[in-house]
Amino acid sequence: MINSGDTAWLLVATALVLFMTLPGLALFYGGLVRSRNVLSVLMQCFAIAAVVSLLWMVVGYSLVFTDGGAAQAWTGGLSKAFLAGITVESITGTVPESVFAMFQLTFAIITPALIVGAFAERMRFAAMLLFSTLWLLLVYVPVAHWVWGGGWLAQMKFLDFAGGSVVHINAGVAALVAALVIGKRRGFPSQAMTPHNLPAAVTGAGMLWVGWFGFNAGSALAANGSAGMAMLVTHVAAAAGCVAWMAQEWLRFGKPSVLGIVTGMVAGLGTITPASGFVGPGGALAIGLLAGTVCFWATQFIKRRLAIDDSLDVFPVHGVGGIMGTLLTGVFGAAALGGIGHPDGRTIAAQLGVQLIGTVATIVWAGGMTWLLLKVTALVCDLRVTAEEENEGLDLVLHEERGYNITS
Amino acid sequence: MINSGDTAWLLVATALVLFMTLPGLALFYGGLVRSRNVLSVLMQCFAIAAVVSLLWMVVGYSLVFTDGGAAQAWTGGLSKAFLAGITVESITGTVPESVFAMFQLTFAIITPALIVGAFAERMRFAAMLLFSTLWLLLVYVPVAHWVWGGGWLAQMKFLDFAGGSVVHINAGVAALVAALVIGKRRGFPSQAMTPHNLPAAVTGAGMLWVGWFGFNAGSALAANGSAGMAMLVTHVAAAAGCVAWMAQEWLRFGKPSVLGIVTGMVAGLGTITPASGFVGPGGALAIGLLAGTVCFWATQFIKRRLAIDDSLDVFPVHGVGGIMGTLLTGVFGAAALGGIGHPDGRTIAAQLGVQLIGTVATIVWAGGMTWLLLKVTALVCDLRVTAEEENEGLDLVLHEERGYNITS
Amino acid sequence: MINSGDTAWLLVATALVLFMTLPGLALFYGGLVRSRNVLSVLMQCFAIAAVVSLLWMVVGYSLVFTDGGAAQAWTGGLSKAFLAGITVESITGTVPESVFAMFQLTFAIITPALIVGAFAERMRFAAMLLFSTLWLLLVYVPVAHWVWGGGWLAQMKFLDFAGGSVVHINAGVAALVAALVIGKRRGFPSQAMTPHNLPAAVTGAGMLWVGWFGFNAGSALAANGSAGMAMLVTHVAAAAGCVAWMAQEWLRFGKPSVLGIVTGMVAGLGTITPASGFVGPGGALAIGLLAGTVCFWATQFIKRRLAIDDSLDVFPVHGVGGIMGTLLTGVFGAAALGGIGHPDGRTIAAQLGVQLIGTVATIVWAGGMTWLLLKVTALVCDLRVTAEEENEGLDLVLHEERGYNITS
Amino acid sequence: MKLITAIIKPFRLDDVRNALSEVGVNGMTVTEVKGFGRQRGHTELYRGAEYVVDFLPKSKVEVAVSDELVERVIEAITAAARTGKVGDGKIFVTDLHQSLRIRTGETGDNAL
Amino acid sequence: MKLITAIIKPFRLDDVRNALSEVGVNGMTVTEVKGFGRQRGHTELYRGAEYVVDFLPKSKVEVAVSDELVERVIEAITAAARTGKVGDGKIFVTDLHQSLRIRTGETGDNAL
Amino acid sequence: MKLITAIIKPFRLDDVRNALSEVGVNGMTVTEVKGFGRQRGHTELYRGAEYVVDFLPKSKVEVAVSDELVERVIEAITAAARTGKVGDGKIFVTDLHQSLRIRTGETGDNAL
Ligand SMILES: Nc1ncnc2c1ncn2[C@@H]1O[C@H](COP(=O)(O)OP(=O)(O)O)[C@@H](O)[C@H]1O
Ligand SMILES: Nc1ncnc2c1ncn2[C@@H]1O[C@H](COP(=O)(O)OP(=O)(O)O)[C@@H](O)[C@H]1O
Ligand SMILES: Nc1ncnc2c1ncn2[C@@H]1O[C@H](COP(=O)(O)OP(=O)(O)O)[C@@H](O)[C@H]1O
Repeated sequence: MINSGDTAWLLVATALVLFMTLPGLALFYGGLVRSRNVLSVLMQCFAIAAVVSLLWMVVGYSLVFTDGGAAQAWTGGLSKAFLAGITVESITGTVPESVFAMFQLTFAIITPALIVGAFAERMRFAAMLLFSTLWLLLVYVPVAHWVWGGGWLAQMKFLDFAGGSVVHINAGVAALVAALVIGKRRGFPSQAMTPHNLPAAVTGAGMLWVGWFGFNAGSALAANGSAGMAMLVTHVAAAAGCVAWMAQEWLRFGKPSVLGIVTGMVAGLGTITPASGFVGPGGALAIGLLAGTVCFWATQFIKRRLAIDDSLDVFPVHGVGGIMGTLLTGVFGAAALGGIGHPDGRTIAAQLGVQLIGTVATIVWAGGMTWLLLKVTALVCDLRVTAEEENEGLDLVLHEERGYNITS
Repeated sequence: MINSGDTAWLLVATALVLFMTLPGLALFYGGLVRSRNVLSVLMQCFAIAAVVSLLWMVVGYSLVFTDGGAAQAWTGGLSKAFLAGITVESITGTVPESVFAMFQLTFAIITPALIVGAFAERMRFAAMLLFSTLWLLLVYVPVAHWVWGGGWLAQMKFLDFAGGSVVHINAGVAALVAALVIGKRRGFPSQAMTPHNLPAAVTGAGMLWVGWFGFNAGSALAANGSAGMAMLVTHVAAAAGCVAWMAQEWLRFGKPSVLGIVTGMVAGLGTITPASGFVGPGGALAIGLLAGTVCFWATQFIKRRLAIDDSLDVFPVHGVGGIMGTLLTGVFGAAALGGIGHPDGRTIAAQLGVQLIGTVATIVWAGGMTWLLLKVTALVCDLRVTAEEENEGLDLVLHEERGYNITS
Repeated sequence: MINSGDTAWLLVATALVLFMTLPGLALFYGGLVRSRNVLSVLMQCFAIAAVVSLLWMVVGYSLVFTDGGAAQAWTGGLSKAFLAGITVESITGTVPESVFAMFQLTFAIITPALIVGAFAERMRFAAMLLFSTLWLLLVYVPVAHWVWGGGWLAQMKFLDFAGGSVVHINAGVAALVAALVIGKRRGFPSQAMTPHNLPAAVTGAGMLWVGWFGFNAGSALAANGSAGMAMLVTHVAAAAGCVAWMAQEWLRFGKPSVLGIVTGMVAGLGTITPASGFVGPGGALAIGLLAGTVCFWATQFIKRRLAIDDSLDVFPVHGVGGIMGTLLTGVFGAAALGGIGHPDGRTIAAQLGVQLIGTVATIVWAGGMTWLLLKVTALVCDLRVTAEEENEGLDLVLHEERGYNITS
Repeated sequence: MKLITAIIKPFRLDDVRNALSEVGVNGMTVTEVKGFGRQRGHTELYRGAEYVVDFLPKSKVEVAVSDELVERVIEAITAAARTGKVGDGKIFVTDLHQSLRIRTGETGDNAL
Repeated sequence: MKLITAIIKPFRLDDVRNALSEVGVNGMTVTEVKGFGRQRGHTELYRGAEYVVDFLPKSKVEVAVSDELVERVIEAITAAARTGKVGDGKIFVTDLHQSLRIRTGETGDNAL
Repeated sequence: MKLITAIIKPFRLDDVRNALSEVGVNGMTVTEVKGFGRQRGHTELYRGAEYVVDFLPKSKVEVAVSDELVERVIEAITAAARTGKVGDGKIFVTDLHQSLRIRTGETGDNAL
């Protein structure tokens, strides 16, 4: 039966997660690029939101959440393609199925949108659109099925409350591969590529924090104690991520920065995501502090040492955070450490093993498929703009618009 | 009896719809004008929100939602003027009456705020305020009563779930008339009038998308399957509107633009609004695709062919979308087409007839009254600023402020 | 037992109040300073959010909301330090305790963040962080305990629904003292210090309006008639505050401004806060009109007459509004004036006496302690940057970042 | 060659550009500047704090022309920029020692 | 007539304007520019990526004056703009061939 | 002394600055300007309304140099700014009557 309180919460959580992408992530990413590319980033986020929504309706939802019969371990079926059979009366758990499908859709939107940060300022729009379509269907959809749709990882009781693997590892690893395949921006890393509008980026970051309550606490699919605790631990991890990253900057560079503190926040949020329904406040504190510290060093390493131009640091923040969080779920989810306890009374070691399997599987699948899909896309159209177009900026070249026209 | 889940949802839906206007619409519109007029647009949105709220309290709510006795077909009564009798205990359906009154108020705010787009960059603030006051009382309030307050259209079982006629046709037609009466901006259409801050406009657009869930799914007045389905179809139509507009631009101009995609989104959202509680996902897809396509061409026609300076394209998007959506409700609401079925088992043709009557009535009333009220306003004060003031910009001339003071 | 509707609402209310600070208040304040200091303001808001969250977890929640035993009149105890004992099952009223603790935390975040407006553009970040930490523990926490945690003011049935004293008087008085101790910005008041980005400030203001529904209606801790009425009166007071401030500007300066109207809104919202669960729409109208008028004159007086550089007018808006609202709660809360009636059938005069005691106590405590804590902070590190650093701007000097890098 | 610098009201820029095209000038460089002069600035009001802003937005148009064009260019600018109100701006003329087109290396009048 | 161009620190602009008024100059044109010179730029840090920004914000003040005023104007600017720290800026003087007030058509010193 | 003014494509600014350093120039002032010339502007499309933007973003580099450096500076700028495509920009040279370093009061070549 429908519970109106649970339904109210899931309606709102859906709005909150969409809000994370539009305008949250769009602003966060848009503010960090140079002003001549700001619209291209916003456009990518909007177009992904639109196209993924239609794909979800057509096959995505069905392939993730219906029974795949013999192939169930690997994929769902097509019985609900075009949302067939979903009516005003359909119910999932205690909420209307329409709301469940919508809530899940918002996760399918934000995941490819996160990858945008890796190839910002140089990828062609058409290639981006084709790649994102393929990626959604061949990376997001299967992994979501494995973990949340009753697939093989679900059968192993792999724990991922709100998308550590499905969203963050997936997007993070894809970002790393995309950065490598598409290549560096002209001038990277010697030339300064400063964020053109940090207040916009910080605004987007604030929206991410708020929206993440829908992401994690919404994943309880009910307005209950589990949702409440998920919100609390999410918040604690975000705050701890802020403080840890700020501390690293203060120690290492002598000055903390606002871009640093919000990046620490995102690291904390991404890392707590898989654990958010399983751990207690103490575990969240540990996870957040680790997230802020480790992701800080991962960013330094990828950007400065390896000089990989994952432009907005998607892998070191989401990828590394997602991996770490998925593994730590196996640790802090244990009742002894303040968590709700592992399934089937498993030990930490046992659960950690399962978590490791899921983590590796996601990394391998996302990494390999992303590489393949980019190569396929490159057969159809150029992946990146020409050097001269890059100089002129994607906004004018690809969209014939300019972001700002501010005169005094 | 009060249902806490329904109440929770309606409290939030109210916040979401207010969010659509402040800051959503304000940013969307504000970003699209030239920088010397940005504050004037924000000011208009804020002042409308404030003044309409007080008008609603004083007579608006009562005139729409109480029984008008003998005149009930045309207008409500005054028994709840000043919200008399609304206490902590008052209930409407399953929610506190205070919440119902607030939810409805947010619709009364956004409707005149939408019109602002038509006369942006030239109307005097005082005239705008007087006109909006009159318009709220003499256009919005009666039409809302006809449709939602038990008036003659409601008695005919005219279907408008969330405001296709009350909000969008009303505002769209008023915008067209206002653009004609007040006249073009100096230099239109020969001179470039480029949006001064597209990232702000896109941010506002993202907020509109999210807020629209409150608008449409909130109109179910409960957290149930109807609300869930309304959210789902709203989202599908928005996404389809994006894709359709983008496709048109790509085909016609060779490049899709971010302003285009968000305009398609608004078109999809405006068009699904009247239908959102009645149609299924398939109907929503059709409605969204039509919205993006037809509103695109309507915009080209009004702006380029007719050279009417409805500055931010309120009529071609909201007016045309509202008309189309109100009519299509009569089509896709049919059970055979995946809808919930028309009232009294009516055929599509029969319901379409009713929808047509409501549409025409709204167009005629909104069009005629808007013309009249602008003429009345013009007797009291100048409608627009002088040519020189237009050059200098409304922000300084009317408000003695400047939007930006950004130095490096 | 947990009520899912109440829980849904409180989960959302929590998100809304966090949204008020991040990005709401951050944008509101950030837009009002000069562009070379915008990041410093955003940084302060983010850092306060992060640090206060951890403090709240460690001792804050416990000190406010647990029983202090013999010292209960003055302070709570430490039994829930580190949120000890809060599990998925813990309940407060009809909601999970995790949600209650989170909701209250968002109030603890915004209160010190409000003070930032007083010392913007000159305070050192390290000093700000130390001061905010001390202030939270020694001003916010005890006063919150007195009023909401069963302390001496609660025992007197002092009425403060959502934080007139705990939040607004506290922050306002602290702001005034901080402005006096830290001193004026170089060049104040002779030199123009114009807001660098009013559209951003207005965007933040819109978010504050929307978020305030969570603040006030959330304080009902349930999705019921009390929450509904709190939302309604909150909205009416905001609208009335807008109109009153606008009218004052129009009369006095000949032109209303957008900064004026949004300041009136904040004044209305701050002033209704303590009263929001007790008064009716009529009382809210009176309170809002008074707020807009009195706070307008207070601002003129403090800034122009006294030439105190409370940079973003925290005291005249929040302090004066909070004082006025706390007192007026004793008036318009009376059943005779449309309120829900005073506790124990008290007369207006009797309740007004209690309200006065609470007001004076908060002013004295916040004023004295703020002074002391700033002096203590000054022993540890410089409170403000050097004159030369002030010229260069806090963003570069303290954070090595620049807000904008917008080229055409 | 001469460098002609005109400080004009921003909304006259399009008119000036057209007028210059008509007298055969095909290039110019424009800078947004702030002007201080006889024209009164405006007042800005922020929560009652009143600031007189003396600096007004102006556009600076720079055109390098051959000596024989100087008079015609000055006339064209004057006609296009004049509103008759205070603040219409100034024209300054300086000698140009040399000019060069970067792309081709052409110098003198050919570079313009 | 001479055109005096001063590159100064932005926060000294108000002082310079006042100083110029005192010596009887009633008009000037100001441009926000970026200066590169002996003064060290600052470092900016974005997620650990370190950029040295060599260009510093400066204000360029242009004043056209009659020949007899030149010395007084230079002195006034120098006094008002000097902080004694590196980066205080430069003053450049060029010959002004002609000047004209658009509104009235006045030329020469009368145009200033 | 001469004042050399170069209008260049913005993304060449870093190259030009480096080239100038190499020939021994230690100071310059840069302004963001809009240029109109032979180079075709771009089209912008807003909901189907098509605007041709004739003004293109350019950077104006101003360098005051002693007379003997002029040729070398011109060559350095030309080499660094040239892409060979239309719109590469111009170099203008004017006489500098006087120059002064505000901080020290030094004048002439010493001020540069
Ligand atoms: N002596 C001057 N040197 C440089 N620029 C000047 C001078 N006098 C005026 N200007 C510029 O010309 C603009 C117009 O001058 P103003 O005195 O206001 O009006 P008008 O040109 O009608 O006399 C000023 O805003 C300023 O930019
Ligand atoms: N040769 C030059 N040509 C043009 N502008 C210069 C030159 N040298 C310096 N400047 C300008 O003067 C400013 C100050 O110069 P700098 O060398 O930093 O300090 P100082 O003037 O104290 O010697 C620079 O930022 C630049 O804008
Ligand atoms: N006569 C001129 N006076 C001043 N600036 C000019 C002139 N002609 C061109 N410019 C500047 O030089 C830039 C490049 O000129 P353009 O004609 O487009 O290409 P090119 O330099 O290759 O011939 C222009 O954008 C403009 O800023």
